[in-house]
Amino acid sequence: MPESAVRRLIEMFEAISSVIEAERDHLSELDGAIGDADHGITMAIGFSAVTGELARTDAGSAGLSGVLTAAASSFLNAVGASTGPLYATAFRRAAQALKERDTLDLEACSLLIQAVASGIGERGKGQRGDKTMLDVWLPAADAAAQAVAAGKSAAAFWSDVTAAAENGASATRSMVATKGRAARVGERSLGHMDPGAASAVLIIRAMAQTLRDG
Amino acid sequence: MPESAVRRLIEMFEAISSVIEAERDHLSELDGAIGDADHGITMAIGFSAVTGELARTDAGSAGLSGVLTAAASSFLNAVGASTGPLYATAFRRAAQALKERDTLDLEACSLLIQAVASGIGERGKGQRGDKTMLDVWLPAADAAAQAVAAGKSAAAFWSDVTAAAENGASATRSMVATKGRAARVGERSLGHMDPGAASAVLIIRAMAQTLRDG
Amino acid sequence: VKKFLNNPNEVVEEMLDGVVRAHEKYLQPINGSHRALVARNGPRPGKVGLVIGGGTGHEPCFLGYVGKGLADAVAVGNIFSSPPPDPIVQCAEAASGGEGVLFVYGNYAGDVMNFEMAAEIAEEKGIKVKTVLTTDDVASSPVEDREGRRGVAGNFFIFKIAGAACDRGLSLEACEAVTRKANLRTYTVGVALEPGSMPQTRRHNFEIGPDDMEVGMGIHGEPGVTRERIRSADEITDSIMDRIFKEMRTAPGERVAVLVNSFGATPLMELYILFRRVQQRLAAKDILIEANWIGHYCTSLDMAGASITILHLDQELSDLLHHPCETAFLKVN
Amino acid sequence: VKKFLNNPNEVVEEMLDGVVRAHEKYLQPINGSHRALVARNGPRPGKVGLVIGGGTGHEPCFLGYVGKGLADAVAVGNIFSSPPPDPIVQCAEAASGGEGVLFVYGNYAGDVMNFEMAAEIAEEKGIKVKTVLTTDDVASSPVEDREGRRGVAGNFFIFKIAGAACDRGLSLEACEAVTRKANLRTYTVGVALEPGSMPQTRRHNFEIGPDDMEVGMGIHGEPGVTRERIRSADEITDSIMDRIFKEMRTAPGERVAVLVNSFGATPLMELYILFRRVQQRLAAKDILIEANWIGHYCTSLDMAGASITILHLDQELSDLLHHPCETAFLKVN
Ligand SMILES: Nc1ncnc2c1ncn2[C@@H]1O[C@H](COP(=O)(O)OP(=O)(O)O)[C@@H](O)[C@H]1O
Ligand SMILES: Nc1ncnc2c1ncn2[C@@H]1O[C@H](COP(=O)(O)OP(=O)(O)O)[C@@H](O)[C@H]1O
Ligand SMILES: [Mg+2]
Ligand SMILES: [Mg+2]
Ligand SMILES: [Mg+2]
Ligand SMILES: [Mg+2]
Repeated sequence: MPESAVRRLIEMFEAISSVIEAERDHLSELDGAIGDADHGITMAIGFSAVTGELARTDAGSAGLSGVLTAAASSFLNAVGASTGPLYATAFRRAAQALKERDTLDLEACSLLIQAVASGIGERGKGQRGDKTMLDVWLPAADAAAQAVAAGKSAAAFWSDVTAAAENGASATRSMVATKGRAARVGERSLGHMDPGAASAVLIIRAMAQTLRDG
Repeated sequence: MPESAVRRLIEMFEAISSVIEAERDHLSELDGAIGDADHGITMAIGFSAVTGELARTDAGSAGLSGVLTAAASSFLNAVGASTGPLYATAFRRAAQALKERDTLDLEACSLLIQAVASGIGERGKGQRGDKTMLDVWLPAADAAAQAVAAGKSAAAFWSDVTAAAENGASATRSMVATKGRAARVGERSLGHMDPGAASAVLIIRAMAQTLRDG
Repeated sequence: VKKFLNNPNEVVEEMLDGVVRAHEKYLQPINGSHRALVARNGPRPGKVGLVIGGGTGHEPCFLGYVGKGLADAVAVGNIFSSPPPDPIVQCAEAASGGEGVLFVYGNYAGDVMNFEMAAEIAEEKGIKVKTVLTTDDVASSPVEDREGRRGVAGNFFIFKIAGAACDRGLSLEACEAVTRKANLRTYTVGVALEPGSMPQTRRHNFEIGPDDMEVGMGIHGEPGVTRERIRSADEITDSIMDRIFKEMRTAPGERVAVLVNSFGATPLMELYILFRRVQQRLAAKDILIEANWIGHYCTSLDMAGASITILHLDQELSDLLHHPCETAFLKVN
Repeated sequence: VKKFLNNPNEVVEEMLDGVVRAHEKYLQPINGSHRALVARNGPRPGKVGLVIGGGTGHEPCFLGYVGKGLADAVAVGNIFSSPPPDPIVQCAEAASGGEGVLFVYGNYAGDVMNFEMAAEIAEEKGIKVKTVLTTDDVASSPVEDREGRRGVAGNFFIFKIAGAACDRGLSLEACEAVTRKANLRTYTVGVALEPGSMPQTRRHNFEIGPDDMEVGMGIHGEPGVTRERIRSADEITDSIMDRIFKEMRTAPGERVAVLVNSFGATPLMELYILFRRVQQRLAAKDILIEANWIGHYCTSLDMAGASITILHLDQELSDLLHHPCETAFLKVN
């Protein structure tokens, strides 16, 4: 059922967009403490552009890869900022990873998450412990790979991935930022959760909710 | 004792300066409600310039009229604003009125107050009921003239003058401003005491306090 | 309210010390006083001298408009207070080139009294003085009382026209006449969102409720004429433009100059949003904006708010508006 | 926090609509987009093109510096957000005169990623691109990490030098080299007294205690490097100048240019008080201020605060600084 997988992916982006919109001010507040207070605004603009673009996309002909490519460029063009190149690269890598696929089984979901993580890492030249969204995406990608290797159920897969993401975000509280704007605040970033990590958790939760029932 | 009358006049300006300084913020607040919030600042600057100038004045050679002339020009040059020309003209008229005098008996005090009132009226082209400092100075001048005509004691003279001044200031609350900045506020000036009226009362009280015991 | 200050009572002196150092290219103290400043390249024999002035707290008004082609001298008062006659007289003497001196300043009781005293003294010294009071604040008085209105940000245009007329060598009477015309064709309405505060008190000069705005605001933090619920930028601009259109008699195809002015704390971003609507409203009447200025031109300390000024041009005013000038805050070439 | 706004989500579009209408004399949209603007009288064959850009909320940065003799094109992002690669590429194409294009922008992760992606695409299209990141914010990183610093109000000087070099017909390499030198000789420190607020939230972006100030403030409302008790204007200026003198190697008799910049809500009055002390400190070291700018040049929405920038001149930089330019917010002639 390739077309329904594509629809599911579009629904995923809609779910992401609505949770980000709902948490917009909270994310901006997190950014206000250690950055420039725009993260919620930026992410909301980006995912609203993505869903707007996908609403015009023909689910039949696009394919998973086509949807992710469209998401990448609409997010980037609406947003710029740090998150634009990071998530645009992430979605482009995901489009490549799913090029040959037409279902969103757990293996595909795992590849998707891993591609996002490696795309962000590549574009931002970051690593774990930098106090960024990578501190969510990297552990989530590891958890996904392990869950697939262990042959876990969809429910277990998503609960592992979500737990890893949440733990990762919490851990950013005790990190000193070294990337992005928060790096200039130095040790004063201690105690604050990274806003990009917080939004990454929201994204992963929305993914779990829409992709869980494969 | 001409020299002691001159000293008394200088003390009067010192007393005025210190009460205005003490009430500076209050006067500015009154002005803030219906004007531009600077009346306390302006009056404080003006009388501090006057006392600074008078401290350099030789009480022996200046005479009452010389002191008032010096007060007029130092007030004007330090202040500008509305109050500068008004009080400078007032003190110049007072200097003329006291030109032939060397004591501050009640008659001289009455002339002084009347000259101030007419100087302000002349310069500002105002009248009673305009909701300005004239609503204090004009009734005070009338009270002074009547008290002298009735042969009242110094204590009665000053208590009449002060009461007339205070009543005049209170009455400005129920007037609609027609002169100065407050005029633009129109009926919204209702209920607020005019700042120039309030400072005029302070001046008259300081005069009473220093000149009462002749 | 926090400010960059040393001794709050010295704020005007210290500011002027900075001004004189910063802008020595354009202006210099008269007889060593910072309260009377003359353009380095302004007054010349045979030219009418232009003297402007007023209180401080409106920067870059008034001292930013002194220089070649604009004002020849500026008298500087305390915050929101007219300068006394003395520095005004000094300005008149420094600006005089033998053809008389034009005084242009905002219509406030204090300024009128001080400038009139100064004019008398200058006349006694043999300098012919003519005066134009600026009265562009539409909201400050009904149209029947046009001469009773305040002068606000429209000063910017009126000074510019007066300076150009003087620089072109017009007679004192001609300079006065065209300046008077510019004033009559200049319309301003201001809106304040938050009060400013005096350096000496560092408290708000008045209060505006959290959902309110003050319409018809002057440039001294004086309360405006009405207090209204805050509305959208376009609605505010519409009500300002409606007031202006009620008085300004323009025909389709005519031209105006526009000034969108911040009172201090309001940033350019918002001014552009206001300008956008001003342009739409004028375009709908087929009125062309020949020139515009958007920014901090006549402020009221750190008040949040803005004013919109329209100068209704004719050929003469347009020529004079484009006449070159070179001052610290306005360069036209 | 009250603002002049319509739809808070449309604030950038509406502002740009106003900008394009107001400044059509200087700039025009590329392919109809308001996110990529080209100077009307900028790019020409044989000249290196100068492309600048960044987020909005800093007005008049960056779009106010587009015009003859300064930047050829500007890419415009959302508030405090780098523009995406697309408009930057459009700017590169519009600015290109066949001799290559110079990108100059502030050193922020977002800007770096987007401009680098754009540079790759432009190179693929056959346009040679060189990049200079501005890093003038002394307080943002220790001197050993000079390249890690942010670019702040010093942009003003660095753009000016780059624009003059391009306008004089220097090669791409020579333009890059002198711009890099200008950046290395530009030193800025900012202090915030009150936070700004986003139009979308209309709440303070962060908080500063009633007796505190934030030293080393950037231009995005990011918290600075230290929070200190507020002090007098002279003490604040002294500590800024001390930081700058620690790095700037000037000899007596040398010359500098000075920028005292408001972050938004701080009025000119206070800037002059800061300038006064800057001039005193420089004079004490026998350093001459060859040129100065005081006002709103690189803001952070409506934040209260100011920055001081010193450009340490040499003969080449001085020549280029005085090279004529004509833009909406900077005219040199
Ligand atoms: N180099 C990087 N690698 C990964 N994530 C990054 C990097 N730089 C910044 N980020 C993430 O971006 C988030 C900030 O995004 P946002 O506020 O939207 O952009 P900006 O920093 O341009 O204002 C940070 O919280 C962090 O998680
Ligand atoms: N024409 C006038 N005649 C008499 N008093 C006046 C006149 N105009 C103004 N005033 C007085 O001046 C006061 C305001 O003085 P001040 O605030 O010092 O000057 P400014 O109005 O220039 O700010 C008013 O409260 C009023 O009493
Ligand atoms: Mg951010
Ligand atoms: Mg007043
Ligand atoms: Mg006043
Ligand atoms: Mg940002």
